Amino acid sequence: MSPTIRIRIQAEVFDTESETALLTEGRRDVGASVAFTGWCRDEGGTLKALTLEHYPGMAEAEITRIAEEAARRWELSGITAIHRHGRILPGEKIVLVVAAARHRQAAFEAASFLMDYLKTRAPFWKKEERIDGTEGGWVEAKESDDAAAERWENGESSE
Amino acid sequence: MSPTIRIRIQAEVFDTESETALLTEGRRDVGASVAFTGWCRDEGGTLKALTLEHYPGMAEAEITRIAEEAARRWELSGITAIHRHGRILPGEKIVLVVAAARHRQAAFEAASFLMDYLKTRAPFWKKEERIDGTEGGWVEAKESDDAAAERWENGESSE
Amino acid sequence: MSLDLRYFAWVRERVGTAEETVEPPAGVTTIGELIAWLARRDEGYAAAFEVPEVIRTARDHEHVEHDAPIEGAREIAFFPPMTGG
Amino acid sequence: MSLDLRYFAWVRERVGTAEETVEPPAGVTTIGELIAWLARRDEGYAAAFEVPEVIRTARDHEHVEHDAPIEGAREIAFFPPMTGG
Repeated sequence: MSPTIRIRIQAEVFDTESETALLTEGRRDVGASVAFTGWCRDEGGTLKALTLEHYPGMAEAEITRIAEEAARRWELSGITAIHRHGRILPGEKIVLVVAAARHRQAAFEAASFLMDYLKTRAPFWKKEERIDGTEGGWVEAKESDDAAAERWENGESSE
Repeated sequence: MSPTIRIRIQAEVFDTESETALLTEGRRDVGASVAFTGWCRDEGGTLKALTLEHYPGMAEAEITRIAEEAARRWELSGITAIHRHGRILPGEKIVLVVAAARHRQAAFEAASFLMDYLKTRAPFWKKEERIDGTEGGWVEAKESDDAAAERWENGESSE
Repeated sequence: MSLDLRYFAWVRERVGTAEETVEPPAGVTTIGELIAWLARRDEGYAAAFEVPEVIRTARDHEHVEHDAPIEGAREIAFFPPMTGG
Repeated sequence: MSLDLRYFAWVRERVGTAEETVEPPAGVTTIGELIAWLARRDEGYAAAFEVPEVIRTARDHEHVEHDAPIEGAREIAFFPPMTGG
């Protein structure tokens, strides 16, 4: 059975419990699920809000491609990715990835893989508003994120 | 600030969303949380139920020691582990681990580490009931679980 | 050939528009050539495409390199490195 | 010396009790010696401790090896390899 793939881009917040249930309910072959949530930090009290811009159409398509690649690499029951856009305050959720599988290693690795690629390939851009009213500007891409994505290219996997 | 450590052994089911909220609410420095859930599989339709026996007192103490070790190895905001005991049916949850951190790699690795050690060191034992009425007996420990735990002993970590 | 263009984040802000339809001259066959042609339009475009190497591009919702052809494309997008997640 | 013993999973089933208090003789100073002494009690204990190497042991809620001393212990537990999670 090919895995369920669920991708959504939305302004609204999401619920981890119900999204996980959508991957596991009615199934008796899921042994493990890993839910990753990315949260908006306040950067030591300096950040007032983030605004997330995205490329509608391509965002869904690109995340779907990454999820399909994860489904090829690991034996998964299902995988979900939800990414918010619009204005997001510190302490709020930004992104959710859930991977469900028979075995925990596949669930952990697929969720980690999806996040690493989502960071570097999904067309989203963060702009900061500072507490002090100054223009925070566009967040710059981090080399550490590129490095995190690249580690999967050498076939690093314990499977 | 030292991380919050929350360990519970209980018969009741648990809610991932509210357990994660307990680690993140009121904090603005959490950038990532990883929630691992272990589910009871039906083993191809052959399993009727699992009964989980545990060693009260030691179970909490041992998981706390593992969580404290995770908190020493990674920069965490908090870590939660909840393990059920008693009779559990296919499709039900058995165990939850949530790790919250500034950065996603720490959250992924700490949750994975905690699960690997919990599997091999936490005093729980599974007994199976088969659908066909035969005695399934005690589940045997898997060498793959020992191997998963051992990989952390060589200091494997991307941090 | 008529081509829809999309701009995001600071590329959008510098160019001054989120989307437009253009008719590049016949000599413009790759995305890299399209960038060079756009950069000559005015100061905003020049600022957006000042360092072409940092500009990421997509053709019909798929990441492509600057040497990708524009022939047959419906929509080309220009944006900085992604910072989602 | 009076010592509380706990048994879990199939060790408990074979021994036939979940807990008991024993008074091992003076020559029994390690957990390994305690296992050998218990194995001689009856068939159930003999079956539980038939292959001592597979038995995991804890002293006052902490994993220990069979060469750990029993001196000063409050509670010693015997069980098969863990299968939680």
